[in-house]
Amino acid sequence: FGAGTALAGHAVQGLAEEPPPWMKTPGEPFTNYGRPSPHEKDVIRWISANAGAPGNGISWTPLHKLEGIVTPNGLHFERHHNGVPQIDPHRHRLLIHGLVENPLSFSIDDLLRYPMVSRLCFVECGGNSNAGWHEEPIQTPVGYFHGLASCSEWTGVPLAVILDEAGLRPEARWLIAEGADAAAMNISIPVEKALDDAMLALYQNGERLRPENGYPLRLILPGWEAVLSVKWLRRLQAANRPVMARNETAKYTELLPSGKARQFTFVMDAKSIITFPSPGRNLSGPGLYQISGLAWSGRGRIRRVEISADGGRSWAESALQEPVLPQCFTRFRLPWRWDGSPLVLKSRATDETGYVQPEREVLIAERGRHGYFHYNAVVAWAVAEDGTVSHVYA
Amino acid sequence: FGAGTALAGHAVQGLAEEPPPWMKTPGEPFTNYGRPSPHEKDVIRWISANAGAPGNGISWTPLHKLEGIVTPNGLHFERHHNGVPQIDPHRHRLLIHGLVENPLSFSIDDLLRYPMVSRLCFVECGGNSNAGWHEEPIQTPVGYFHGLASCSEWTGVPLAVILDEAGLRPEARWLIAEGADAAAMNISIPVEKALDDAMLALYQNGERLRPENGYPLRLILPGWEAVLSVKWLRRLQAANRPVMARNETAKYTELLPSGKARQFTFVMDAKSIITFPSPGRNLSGPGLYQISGLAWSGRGRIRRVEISADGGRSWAESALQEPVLPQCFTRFRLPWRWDGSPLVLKSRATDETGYVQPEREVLIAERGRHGYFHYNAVVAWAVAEDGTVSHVYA
Amino acid sequence: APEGPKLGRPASPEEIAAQDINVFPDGTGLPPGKGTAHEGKALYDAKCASCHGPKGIGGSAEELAGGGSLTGPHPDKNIGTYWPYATTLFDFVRRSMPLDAPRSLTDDQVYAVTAYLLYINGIIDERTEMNAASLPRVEMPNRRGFIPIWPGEKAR
Amino acid sequence: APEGPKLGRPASPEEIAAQDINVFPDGTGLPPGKGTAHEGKALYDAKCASCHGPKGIGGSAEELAGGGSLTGPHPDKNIGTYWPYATTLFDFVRRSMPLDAPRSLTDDQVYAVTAYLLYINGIIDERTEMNAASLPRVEMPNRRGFIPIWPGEKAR
Ligand code: HEC
Ligand code: HEC
Ligand SMILES: [Ca+2]
Ligand SMILES: [Ca+2]
Ligand SMILES: [Ca+2]
Ligand SMILES: [Ca+2]
Ligand SMILES: [Ca+2]
Ligand SMILES: [Ca+2]
Ligand SMILES: [Co+2]
Ligand SMILES: [Co+2]
Repeated sequence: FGAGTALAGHAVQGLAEEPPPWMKTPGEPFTNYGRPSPHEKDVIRWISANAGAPGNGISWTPLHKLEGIVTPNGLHFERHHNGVPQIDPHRHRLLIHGLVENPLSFSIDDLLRYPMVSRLCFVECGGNSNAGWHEEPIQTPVGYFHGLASCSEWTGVPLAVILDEAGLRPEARWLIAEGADAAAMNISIPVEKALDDAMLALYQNGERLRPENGYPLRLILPGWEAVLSVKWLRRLQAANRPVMARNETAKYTELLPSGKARQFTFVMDAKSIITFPSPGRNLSGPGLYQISGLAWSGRGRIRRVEISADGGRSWAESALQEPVLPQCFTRFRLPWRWDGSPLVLKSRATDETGYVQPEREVLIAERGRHGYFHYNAVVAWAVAEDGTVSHVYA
Repeated sequence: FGAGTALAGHAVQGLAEEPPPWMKTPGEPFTNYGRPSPHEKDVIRWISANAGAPGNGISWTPLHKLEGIVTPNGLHFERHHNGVPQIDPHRHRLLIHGLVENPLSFSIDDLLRYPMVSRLCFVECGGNSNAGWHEEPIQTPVGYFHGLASCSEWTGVPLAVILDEAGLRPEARWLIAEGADAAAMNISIPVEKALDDAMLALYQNGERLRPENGYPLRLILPGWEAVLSVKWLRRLQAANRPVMARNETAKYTELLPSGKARQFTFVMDAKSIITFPSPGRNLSGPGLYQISGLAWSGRGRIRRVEISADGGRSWAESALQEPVLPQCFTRFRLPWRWDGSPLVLKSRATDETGYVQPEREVLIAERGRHGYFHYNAVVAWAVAEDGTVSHVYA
Repeated sequence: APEGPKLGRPASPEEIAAQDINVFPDGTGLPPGKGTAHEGKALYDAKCASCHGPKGIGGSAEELAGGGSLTGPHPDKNIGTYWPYATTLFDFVRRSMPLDAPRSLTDDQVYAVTAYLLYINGIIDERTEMNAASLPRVEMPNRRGFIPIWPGEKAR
Repeated sequence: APEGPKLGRPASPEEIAAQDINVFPDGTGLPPGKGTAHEGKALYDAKCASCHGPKGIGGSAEELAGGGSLTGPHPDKNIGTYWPYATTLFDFVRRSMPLDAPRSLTDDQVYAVTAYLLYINGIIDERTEMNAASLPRVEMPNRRGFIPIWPGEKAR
C-alpha cells in the first residue's frame, strides 16, 4: 500500500509513510493562547483598506471557509473609520449626559460589576452584500461578498440598567453614541431600541472584546445595522432629536430612483446565502452533496429557508440547525444529489414575522440600484457542467 | 475634572487627558487574524506540564476570566500525552476496520463533503476538579481548579453516517479509537454512543479545529469524559470487546475505598461552579452584586441551579441564561446584596434527569478520596468580612 | 430593567462640556469662533487636499464637491448634492479630520474649513462668516431629500 | 443516520495490518517476537530509566513499580498493584514509549521491556519469555479489581 488508485476527486489515496512522522516524535508544547493550524493560513479576513489611509476600510469574515454559526473572534469582520484605537481600559470611561436626571461616568471596572446577560446574535454592516447592486454579478468567494456579517455570543450589561440609573427624562427620544476611536464615530439611536435589547457588551465569545471589535466596551443593538453598535463606546448623550451625524445622513441612508433617500433604516432584513457550493467551492462530479448556508434576520428568528436547484421554479425546505435564535445566524442544510447538469441554485429565507427575502428584480424595482446599503436579495449560484460555481443574476 | 473623588473600590475617577491619546492619532491597521488586547495578557491557559516532557500535561481554561458559555478557541483547555502533532491534513486518513463489512479509508477532503451537524457542547476531562479530593481545599482561581472543561460549537459528520457506510457487524459492541499523535492514544467506545450522538468534528467555533484540539479531525462524544473524544483521530477498529488500553484501565477508572475500581465511567455528572465571586475575584465592600457561574451535565440539560449564601441551609434559584442546551455549559446568574458579613456561598446543579449535584461529604462517603476522576461535588466559597473569597470545605 | 449596583459617578458640567462635541442641526453644541472660506482655503490646501484633492475633487479619499444629480444612471452623492445639514460638516470635521491628525484644528479653523467646503459646493460665498449663529441657518440643497423610515419601521 | 456520499476508499488487509497496533487481553493483535526481563533490563536502563528511574522508581515520570496497597490512606496504583492486563503494557509501550522516540523499538524490544516491567513488579521471573502466546496468559494481581459501571450506567 502507500499509493492507492486515484478515484474521482481524490488525488492522494494512501499514506506515504506509516506511521506518519508526527507519530514518531513528540509534538509541540502547550501554549497560553492558541492559534489556528499553519495549514489553515488562507482562512483570513480579507482586507480592503484605503490606500492613503490604512486604518480606513473593511475586512471580511471568510464565511466560505467556516461552518456552524459562531464566528471565531480572530475572524470577526472589521469596519474602521480611522484604525483600531489601543485603549487602556483603566483610562476609559462611559459618560451619560444630556436629557437625564443624573449625568454619570462609569469605569470599566464599574460596569463589570453590573448585572449581565449573554446572547448569540449577528452583527452585520449596513453595507454588507452591496456588490449585489452592481450591474454585473461579482465573482468572489462568499465571504468577500457577504462577509461584513459575523455572529458571536456577546455578554454585557443591558443598556436599560444604566439608563435607569441615569434617569432618562421623558423628552429623551434618542441617544447619541460616540466611540473613543480617532474618528470619534457618533450616531443617533432611538430610545425604544436602547430600552429594549441594547447591550453594553464587554465579552465576545467568552473572552473580553477584541480591540478591533470595540475593546473595552461596545454597544450591541441586535438585528440593527452594525454602524449603530458603536465600538469603543465612550459617551451617550440623551436628546429629543437625532444629531444628524455624517453616518446617518451622508452614509447609511439609501438613495432611491426618485432622488429622495430613505433615512433611519435600522433593521437588517432577512437574508440567506449558500456557503457550499459557492464560488471557489466547486462540485467534484455528480453525486450526493450537502448544501450548507447561513440565514439571519434582524426582525427575529428564521422560520424557513427554501432552496431551489432550478433557478427559483421549485423550492425545497432545508433543515435548520438547532438552536434557532432571534437575530442570530442560522445554519441551514439540505442533502442534494447533483446529476451533473448545469443549473442555478438559490436560497430564500423567511423570518418569524413572515417577511420573505426578495428576488433581486423585486428589490431593485423597489429601491433602484443606488441605495448602496441594505442589499438582501436572493443570491443565485450557477453550477456549470464541470462543477464550477459562479455568481449569476437569475 | 481630571481627578475625581475616590469612591469605595474605584481609585481613578476622572480621565487624565481629554480627548484621550487614542482619539488624536490614527489607530492600528486591519489584521488578517485578530488577537486579544495586550491589556488582557493574563487571560491565558495556565500550563502544568511534566518538567521532563514538555508535551505531557495539561493547560487550563481560565474560567474565572470568562463570561457567557462559549470558550474562545485560543483558550480551550489542553490535555496532551506527548505534545501537539503538526499534522498535514492532506496526509491524514481515517481508517475504519475490524468488525465491519467494508474496511474504509477517508481523507479529510472526503469527510468535508459528508452531511454535517453542529452542536454547542462542553468537553470536560474526567480528571477535572480533582483537587476537590484533596484533604485541604485548594486555593487557586476557578479556572485552575475546574478549567479542564471548555464549551464550543462543534461541527462535523455524525459518526453513524460513516459506520453505516462501513457496515458495522452485529457483533461489534465497541469501537477502538486511536489518535495520530506521538502517544497514539487509544481507547474503547461503546457502539451505543457511537451510533447515538458521536461526531467526527472538523470545525470548532466556526473555524477548522485548532491543532491542540485535534486538527484535522477529532471525535466528540457529548457529555462523556473527554479522553474518549479522541483528538487527531486516525483509526476506528470495531470489536466485540474493549481493548483495555492504559487509559481505560490504569487511568480514568476510580479506585474505591474497598480497593476495587469503577471501570467504564463515561458520563460526566452534573456540576456547577460560581465564577464570580470566587478566589481572586473578591468583593469590594457591601452592596449589590451579580453572582455568575457555569453549570453543566453529561446527562442532558441543566434544569436548575440553586445558590446558597449560608453554607447550604437555604437556597435560592438562579436564572439560567437561554438557550439552555443539552450537554452544554449553562450560565447561571443571581442578583445578590452582600451586607458585609462573612458567609459561605454554594451552588448546586440539578439536571433534567433529576440528578442533583452532591455535597462533598456525600460524594466522599460514596467514593472515598482516591478516585481521582469524576469529582463533581458542590463547591463552597467563603467570603470574609474584607470581601476576600477563599475555597472551603463546608 | 434589573437593578444595578449604582456605581455611576456624578459627572460635572465641566467634565461633560469637555467631552461633548455633538453639534445638532439647530446649532446646539456649536462652540464660539468663526471663519470664512477665504480663510479656510489655505488650511484646506495644507491639511486636506493631500487626501481629498484640490477643491475637494480627485483625491484618494472621498470627494467633497463636484455637484451632479441624485437621479439618473450615475447619481452623485456629495456634500453639495446630498448632505442635509451644514452643522454635520462642522461636527464631522471637528471630530474626525484631518484623518492623520484628528482633533488638531482649533474651532476657528473648523469654522473656516467648513465654510470653504460650503463655498466649493456653491452654497455660500467666499466672505460669508460661519459661526454658531450663521452655520445652522445655511440651507443645504438636499435639506428636504430624506424620507423618514423610522419610526414607521418600528411599527412593522 | 443520514445518507452519505460514500467516498470511503476500500482499505486493503495490508494497509490495515500496517496500522493496527491494538493488542487485546486475549492476545489478539500481538505480533511475532519475544523477549525476557533479562534482555529488557539493559534496554530499560538505556531508554526508560532517565524518566522512570532505576527499576521503575524515583524518576520524573510515573512510577512503574514499587508495590503497595490499593486501600488505606495512601493507596498505591501502579503496574503491579493496579493494571489488570499484561497485554496493556505491550500495547501502551509499543505505541507511546519511549516518550522521546515513540515507535522506535522493535517488537522483540517491546516484549523484552514488557517482561522487565513485569519482572520488577514481581509478576514473572527474569528468564520467562514473553511472546504472543505467553503474555496474554500472565495473570495480573489486580485482574479482578474492577467493577463494571457500563453498561449499568447506560440504564440510568
Ligand atoms: C490622510 C487622509 C485625509 C486627510 C488629510 C483628510 N481627510 Fe477627510 N477623509 C479621509 C477619509 C479616508 C475619509 C472617509 C472616512 C470614513 O470612511 O469614515 C474622509 C472623509 C471626509 C469627509 C466626509 C466625506 C463624506 O462624503 O462622507 C469630510 C467632510 C472630510 N473628510 C473633510 C476633511 C477635511 C476638512 C480635512 C482637512 C482638515 C480632511 N478631510 C483631511 C481622508 C483624509
Ligand atoms: C522522556 C521521558 C520518558 C521516557 C524516556 C520514557 N517514558 Fe514512559 N512515560 C513518560 C511519561 C511522561 C509518561 C506518562 C504519559 C501520559 O501522561 O500519558 C510515561 C508513561 C509510561 C507508562 C505508563 C505508566 C502508567 O502508570 O500509566 C509506561 C508503562 C511507560 N511509560 C513505560 C516506558 C518504557 C518501557 C520506556 C522505555 C522504553 C519509557 N517509558 C520511556 C515519560 C518517559
Ligand atoms: Ca441606515
Ligand atoms: Ca472513566
Ligand atoms: Ca451639548
Ligand atoms: Ca462626484
Ligand atoms: Ca487486529
Ligand atoms: Ca508508589
Ligand atoms: Co465607580
Ligand atoms: Co476519497
